[in-house]
Amino acid sequence: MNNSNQFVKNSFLFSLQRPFKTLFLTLKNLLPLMTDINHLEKLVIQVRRDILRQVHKVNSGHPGGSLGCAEFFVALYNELMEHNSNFNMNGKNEDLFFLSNGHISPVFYSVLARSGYFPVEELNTFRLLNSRLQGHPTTHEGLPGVRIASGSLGQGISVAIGAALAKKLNNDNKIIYTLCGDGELQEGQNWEAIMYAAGNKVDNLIVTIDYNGQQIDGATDTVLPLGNLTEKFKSFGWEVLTIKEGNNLQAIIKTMKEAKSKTGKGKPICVLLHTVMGNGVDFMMHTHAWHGKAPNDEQLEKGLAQNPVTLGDY
Amino acid sequence: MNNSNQFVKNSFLFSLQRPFKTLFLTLKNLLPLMTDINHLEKLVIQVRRDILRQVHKVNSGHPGGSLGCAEFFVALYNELMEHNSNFNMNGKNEDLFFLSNGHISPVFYSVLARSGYFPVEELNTFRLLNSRLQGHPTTHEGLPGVRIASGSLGQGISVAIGAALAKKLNNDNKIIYTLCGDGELQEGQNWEAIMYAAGNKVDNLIVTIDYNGQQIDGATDTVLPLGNLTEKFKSFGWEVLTIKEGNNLQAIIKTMKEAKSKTGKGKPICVLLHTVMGNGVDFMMHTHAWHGKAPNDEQLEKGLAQNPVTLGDY
Amino acid sequence: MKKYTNTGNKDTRSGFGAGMTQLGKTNPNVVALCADLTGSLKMDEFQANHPERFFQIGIAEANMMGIAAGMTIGGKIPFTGTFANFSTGRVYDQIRQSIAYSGKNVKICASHAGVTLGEDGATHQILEDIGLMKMLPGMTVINTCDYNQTKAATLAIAEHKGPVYLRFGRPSVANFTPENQTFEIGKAVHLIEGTDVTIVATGHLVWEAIQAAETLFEQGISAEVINIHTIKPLDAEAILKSVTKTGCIVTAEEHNYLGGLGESVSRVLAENHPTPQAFVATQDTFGESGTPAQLMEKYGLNAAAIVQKTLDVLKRK
Amino acid sequence: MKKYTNTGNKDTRSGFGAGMTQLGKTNPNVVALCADLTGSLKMDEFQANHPERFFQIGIAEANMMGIAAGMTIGGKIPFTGTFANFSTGRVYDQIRQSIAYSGKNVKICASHAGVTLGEDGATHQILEDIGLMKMLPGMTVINTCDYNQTKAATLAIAEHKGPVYLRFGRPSVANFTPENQTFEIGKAVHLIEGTDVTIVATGHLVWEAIQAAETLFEQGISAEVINIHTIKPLDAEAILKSVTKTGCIVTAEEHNYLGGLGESVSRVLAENHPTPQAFVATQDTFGESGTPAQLMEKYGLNAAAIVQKTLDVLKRK
Ligand SMILES: Cc1ncc(C[n+]2csc(CCOP(=O)(O)OP(=O)(O)O)c2C)c(N)n1
Ligand SMILES: Cc1ncc(C[n+]2csc(CCOP(=O)(O)OP(=O)(O)O)c2C)c(N)n1
Ligand SMILES: [Mg+2]
Ligand SMILES: [Mg+2]
Repeated sequence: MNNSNQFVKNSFLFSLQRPFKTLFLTLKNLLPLMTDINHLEKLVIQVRRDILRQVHKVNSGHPGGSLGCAEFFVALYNELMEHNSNFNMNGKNEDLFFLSNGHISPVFYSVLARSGYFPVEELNTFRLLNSRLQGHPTTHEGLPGVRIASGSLGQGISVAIGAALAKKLNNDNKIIYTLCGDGELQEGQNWEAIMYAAGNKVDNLIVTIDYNGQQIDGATDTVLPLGNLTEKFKSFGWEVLTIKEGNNLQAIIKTMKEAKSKTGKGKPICVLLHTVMGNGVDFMMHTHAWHGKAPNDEQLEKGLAQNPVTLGDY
Repeated sequence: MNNSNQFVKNSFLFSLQRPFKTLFLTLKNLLPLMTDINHLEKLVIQVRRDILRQVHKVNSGHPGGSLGCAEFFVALYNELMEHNSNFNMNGKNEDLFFLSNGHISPVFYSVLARSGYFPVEELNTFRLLNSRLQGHPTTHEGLPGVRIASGSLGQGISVAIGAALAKKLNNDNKIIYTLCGDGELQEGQNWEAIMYAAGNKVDNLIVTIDYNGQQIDGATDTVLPLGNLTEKFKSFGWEVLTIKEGNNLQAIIKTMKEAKSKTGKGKPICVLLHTVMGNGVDFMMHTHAWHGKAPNDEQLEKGLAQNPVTLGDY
Repeated sequence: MKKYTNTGNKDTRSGFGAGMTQLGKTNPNVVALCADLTGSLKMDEFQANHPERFFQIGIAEANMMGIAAGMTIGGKIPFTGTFANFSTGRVYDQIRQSIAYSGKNVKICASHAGVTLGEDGATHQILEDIGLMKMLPGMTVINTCDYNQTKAATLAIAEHKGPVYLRFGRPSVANFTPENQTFEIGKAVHLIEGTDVTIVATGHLVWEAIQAAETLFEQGISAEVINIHTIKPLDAEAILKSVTKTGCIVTAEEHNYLGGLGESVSRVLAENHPTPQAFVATQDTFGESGTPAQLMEKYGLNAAAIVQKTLDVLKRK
Repeated sequence: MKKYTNTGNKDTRSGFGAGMTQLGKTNPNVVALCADLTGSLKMDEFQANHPERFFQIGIAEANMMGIAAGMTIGGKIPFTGTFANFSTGRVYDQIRQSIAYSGKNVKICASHAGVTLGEDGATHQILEDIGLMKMLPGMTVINTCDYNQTKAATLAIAEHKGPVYLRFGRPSVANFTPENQTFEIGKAVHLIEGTDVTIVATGHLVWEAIQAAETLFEQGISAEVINIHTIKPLDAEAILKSVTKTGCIVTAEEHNYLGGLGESVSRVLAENHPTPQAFVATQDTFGESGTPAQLMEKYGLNAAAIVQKTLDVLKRK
């Protein structure tokens, strides 16, 4: 099925002539406006700085996957989700997000803080004793914005399905988003969840895969090849969309909105987000080496210099 | 991919004219000879009797899946596997079989006994205290022919892969067979194994799925639809063959031999065996009702009458 | 000595089913999840009455635990149902992270615990689930003794906020506790007063302990019998009070002697009041096929075994 | 009092890695499996030397356990490597059925056990794995205390026929046991003779126990220190012999006090020789992020905690 056709069919643009159609579509998908995009791009840089500074300070944590998903998180919390930063665990009548690959907590914490869930200064406590910002996200210390603990891989999609089912029971028509690592898909529980969601038409669910092609021991292709993920999800009965430029804010926003427009149609939705691990810090890019390694002082400076101050460090 | 075309392509018959081709193929696949097939068909009936009598005696056990797989087991142990009924755990230089859906132990026990692994009379001890014939097969009591415990679903393909890898390390070019339930495929561990086997070219492995469309709570389509299994296995990088008539000895033998001919070519092989649950006992057929229920005296008589004595009851 | 009457054999899992049926009517937030064992878990009535609140997960217990955790977000009270083995060992890490550590209000309801599931044999007969669940911080662990108590516990855990493991079984056993009782989580039930020995039992062993006490009474031994339906939080006070009086104790459970109620009691004693103890439990072996009664006898889990262990421990007083 | 010298801090997991390297050379049947944590488990050298005997399974621990079980059929001796949480809780049912009940010769080797894995936090800090594994019939459970002992244990378990759980950790800690020692499974190691109190410790807590004994000695208290590297089979004889002399005991482990070594010792005492016991262990809480030293202090798992608990238990003698 051709997704962009699908999209057009569902819009009033379907009846317009081709040239107009293209123009309108472009405009429609150019949302948010240029000024907003500028702001979001600055925010991405700030989030990168937050990631680098968090992991550097405690000499531990996972910068690679975090950097690769900075644009996604910024788009999610600023453009895509209808959410309430006045945190309430049950999250009725708002979109919810679940992070399955909990090790990329630095990007999650940065974006939550900068979305008003908790003071930005608290990023200073990342991975320290008695902190709410645990190595992997948890509800245990009451950090606003987190609804489930993660870290042990493979559990997030199931939890997201549960939340999606509860929304349906509550006649709450908001959406559940979740992010999952590509290596993480090697865990069988994901496939249980993937089979269940299709079989039970959990169509208020958008699962994004951080498709960076890397995991701890190397490229997924050398560790355990994932093969054709599009075919896999399709054969399990999912709607599949791809974001080739997973580090491009506009591309993310456009396709995620398309994904949203496909909710409620009887199928769960998977978005394959092609990201670059370590994106935005040249020496960290395209390698698994920085999956779970912190930069030293010099490397931090270099990374920060490549991402000069924008909105104010904590 | 069309499997039978594939088969032809790999054979010298490819160059022959159409009519000859058909004839040759038929002859080739008519093995074993008619007399053998007659014997095997009698054996199938005997195995059905063994199944019914085992579960009836202890008023427990799983006749439905067992009956559905009687032809498969008979073919496997009598025509397909190169095996040694002088049991040795390591099974070097012989084909090995692993039963993942351990609840169909009655058919396994019957065929093992009638292949000489242990005295047929021992079928009398099925599910009794101190028996080697446990409710689910186990190595724990030392029953010859069993190499792994099963019963908790979803573990057999992984074990089979391990045995297949060991064979490769030992330069042993025999084959690993395994049988898995269709409902069982809902367990995520299977998909871990399925991904692994393709990614690591475990091509000395033939996994058969007992595709009866039934599980405990009803049809798989109502419990949790499996969707298109062929597409699923293919999207995971497997070679897939289908036996539409999974209760037809000749069909089983033909396609399983074809499956064998496809080993050693870089891909693990899946055979979708379309069986009828409860096959051979009319009131047990096509329903999940007899998944795990034993016949009463009257039902036993009826079932046995439909499968009159052939080779001698224990 | 106080006597108890068996009002008719019933299976504890049917008590769970009856509890679910009632909860379906009284608590709209209760949802039920099952992994292809609806009939075995006696959840069919709930399913029939409330199809929209019943979730058939298929044979995917890990996914079931995750879904249950997620449903609490939105205010649901999920009750998961499958066999005890697949409710615990199969999904330990999922329970650990998505339910216990995340503090989710999930009720893990487990049938066919122990050897008394009978003929299916060892792969299904978990004898470690009490130990598994008791080690999880924040988890409440309950093992009920009969139909009435199981029904009462099912109702009670819906009111309790936090994760609960509720363990029950397959066979028909004596039903002797009061109908429509109130179930108090964490509060031991004194069944029989005695002075010579304390017998604390849980689950199917409670009725056996009562039988044992009667036999012992005939032999002139006064046994105090306590039903420890809640293994965690453990009613240490009740146990200590009793052993202070009796001076020795027998623990009885359908579980491995390693890791279960018995060791928890040993710990309480060693920390507070060192006391001779004997263990009625399986002796670190797997189970096997057989009838429930045969297995209880072979694995030393019946009244006779309790009597024997009591005589042993009395010698060590 | 016997003194022990730290010959330089090292991580126990590197002892495992060194053992694997040696086994790679000496035992052609040894194969290694890892679930995307080769570096963390220090299996890279084995992988580099014997790529054909190294199996990268990917992030699929359940599959890894099943594959390991299958490889024993054909005479291999599989060593699986991943974090302790994913070596046990994640795959309990797979270990139970395909390895323990099936009696397969698999060595489950687990790093990053306990809170000392540090900053990753509670989801990774399993404090229940000793309990999980000890409940499985036929399983041998070992928790080594330093680099040298871990290396020796790695070599020893290859010679032992049957399933083994070998637990070690991430941080650099004192290396004080002899180089090239022989490791005797199931045989407690008497480190320090004493008369006032018995301290049995396992894993990272052994060095802390030695430090504690020195402090206690200065206070005029003579502590006997025993390294219980094997939790199962437990050297009950050694423990009983010691408490018969000292009259009280402290158990020390990087584990929940529920279900671990402590409770196993309580059981042995209650069954044979009731004795006051104090528990150095986590108090039924999850861990959290922090440095190993901070966490050992906060969760009461260091020499100071052992000293404190010893003083407590002495009062109860
Ligand atoms: C169940 C489980 N097994 C293993 C790990 C250790 N682990 C943490 S992250 C990771 C790699 C994950 O790969 P991917 O999902 O691709 O994330 P990325 O490296 O791209 O951030 C592994 C193996 C874990 N956290 N949980
Ligand atoms: C892990 C696990 N979960 C649940 C069960 C209970 N159970 C036994 S057989 C079965 C149904 C299996 O369906 P299928 O594989 O299709 O076998 P069939 O009913 O066709 O024989 C279930 C749920 C089990 N044995 N193991
Ligand atoms: Mg990745
Ligand atoms: Mg089926």
